Amino acid sequence: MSTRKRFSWYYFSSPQSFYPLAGALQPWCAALAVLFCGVGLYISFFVAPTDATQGEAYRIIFIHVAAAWMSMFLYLVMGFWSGVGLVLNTRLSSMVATALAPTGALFTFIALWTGALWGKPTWGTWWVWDARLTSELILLFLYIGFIALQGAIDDQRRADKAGAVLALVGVINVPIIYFSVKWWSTLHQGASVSLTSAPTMAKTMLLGMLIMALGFWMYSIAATLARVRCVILERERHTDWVAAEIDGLA
Amino acid sequence: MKPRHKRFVLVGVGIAGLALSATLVLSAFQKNLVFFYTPSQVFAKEAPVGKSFRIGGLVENGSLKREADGVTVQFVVTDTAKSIPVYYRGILPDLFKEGKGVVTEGRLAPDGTFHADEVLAKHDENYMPPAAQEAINEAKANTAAQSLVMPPKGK
Amino acid sequence: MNWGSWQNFVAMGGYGLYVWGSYIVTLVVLVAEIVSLTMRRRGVIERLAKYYAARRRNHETET
Amino acid sequence: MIRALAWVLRRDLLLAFRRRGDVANALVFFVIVVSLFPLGVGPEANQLRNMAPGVLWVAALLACMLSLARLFAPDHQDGTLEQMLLAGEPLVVLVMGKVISHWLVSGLPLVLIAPLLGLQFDLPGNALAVLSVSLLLGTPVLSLIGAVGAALTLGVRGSGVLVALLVLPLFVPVLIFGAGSVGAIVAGTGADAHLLLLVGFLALALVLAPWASAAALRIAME
Repeated sequence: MSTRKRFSWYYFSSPQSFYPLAGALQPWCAALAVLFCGVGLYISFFVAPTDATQGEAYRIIFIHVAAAWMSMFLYLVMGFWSGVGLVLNTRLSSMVATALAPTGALFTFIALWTGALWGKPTWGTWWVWDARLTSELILLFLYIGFIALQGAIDDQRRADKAGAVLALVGVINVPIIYFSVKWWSTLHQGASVSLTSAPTMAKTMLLGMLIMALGFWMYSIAATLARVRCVILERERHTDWVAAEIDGLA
Repeated sequence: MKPRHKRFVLVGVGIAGLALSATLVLSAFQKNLVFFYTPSQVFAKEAPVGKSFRIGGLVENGSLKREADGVTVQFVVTDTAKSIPVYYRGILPDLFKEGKGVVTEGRLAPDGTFHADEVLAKHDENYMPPAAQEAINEAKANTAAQSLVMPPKGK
Repeated sequence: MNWGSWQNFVAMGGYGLYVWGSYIVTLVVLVAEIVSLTMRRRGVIERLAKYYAARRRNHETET
Repeated sequence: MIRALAWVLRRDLLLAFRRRGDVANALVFFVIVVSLFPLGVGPEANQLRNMAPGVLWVAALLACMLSLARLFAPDHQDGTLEQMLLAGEPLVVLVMGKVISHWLVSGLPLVLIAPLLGLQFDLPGNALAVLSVSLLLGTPVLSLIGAVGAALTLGVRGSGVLVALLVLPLFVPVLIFGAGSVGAIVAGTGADAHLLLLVGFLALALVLAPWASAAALRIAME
């Protein structure tokens, strides 16, 4: 057995070799998610100080912002893997895109829900039709459309590709969400954290938010890996290795 | 035309279209596509007439008054250049404070006052503990006081 | 941050409904996803095991 | 390339002319939906004027969506689409031809009749003009985006509901700025920014949508 086998990305682009890799990574990501979310929650409630203007209501920020980031980021990742699947015709990329969609939709829902619960005590309304909120709602519809379209098509290859086209068309919405608070005058406040300027938050608050975001990130990876493993088993059921795998489990 | 040329033409048309679209969209953003109007815009007659719309700005310090009936409030929205008096019957959001941001929806009366149906607080993206806020306020007050005492040179 | 008492912590300065409403729903949604993923995996394994068993039986009757 | 475009256009228009009933349906739908609102809401002129842009635009959106089923499906069923794929002309061009004919048949009539319906809502003259212009700029975008949705759901079960789910969220910007332009002119704030944006959307959709539709068609025909 050669120990000097070169690491190859192509090796892991086959579902058969990715399946055990995903299985090995998933518990670690789950553990990190628990760890980061735990630390994040501790900072959110016991370290971060009360906000000067919003009092305790601002503590929603720790999940709201993290969930909103994930909702946009997961869509971009989904669009990326959809594109790769469409162009290079790699089955695994399409499976990853399929596996990302439900988690992305969940985080979009969480962002909208926590946003409503944050908006009521601070702005004085659950919902307004400003650019940020509207475009985030469209993002949720795009996720649902992607899932519904893939669910409606029986032919797997076609479902993958049709979903990919939809995902790529919808990518245009992500920069609109992100920049909406700059382009329009919205009720929604601007970004507290950006690449171009210093964050406008107290250090401990920022730390709590970033760690929560890391936790959600790890959670998303773990959930996606778990889902992609189910998808691989379902779609590769005609192969011998899946048969052997199931025999080993059952 | 050869297929290669056809593709070339199509890609060229595509790039030109994208450029055109980007120019148009960006130039549209220069104009007023807004969720709310500032008092200056209202004075410049850019705001809708005979229709309810939103104005946004800061609540002027010391302008908040409650009428005798206890539910009608009166305050002034300002963008530091112009200001508009606002009347509102109802409950104000918790974050509504003098000197803070506000977005309010209603109609402009002929006498130039604004009759609001809804008042929303607009907060900024700054989050900090009360102590830090006080320090900033103090610093601002100090610089303001200094600029009062010592006018800038060259004037 | 010291809340002093359990009541203060739950009350969240009067915003308890909103803050806990956000956190609890988030938790419920994420837990629901985890449960559905676990069930999906179990379901897939069960279904495929049956599928392979049936296939094997067919093979045996054929040969 | 131009010849292929003209051929598709001619053929589709001819087919549409033969099936006049289908074409009229979308238009009648538009007229009826728009006319129902004054009946349902009451005849108060001020209120009607305020809701007119939204009502007209939403009705146009729905009418356009209804006619999407006719865009590719008949040609898919009788095999013409397959022939077109093999024809050697770029598929994008053929898609463009079909989209243009779809717009001529289902979008343009709406644009022409909308000012008349606007009168029901007591819209002033300049608002009627902006309404026509905004629909003229916006309905082609609807046809272009709709083509992507129609191609994606070609021959899929429950495609009618699915196409609405896919396409309506993407229609939202057109709806906002289309209706916004009329609302702005009614309110006296000038509609040029809205109309500029609509032109921008049109240019963007002209560039991207035919490619996406062509890709989706190829996928559907595989």
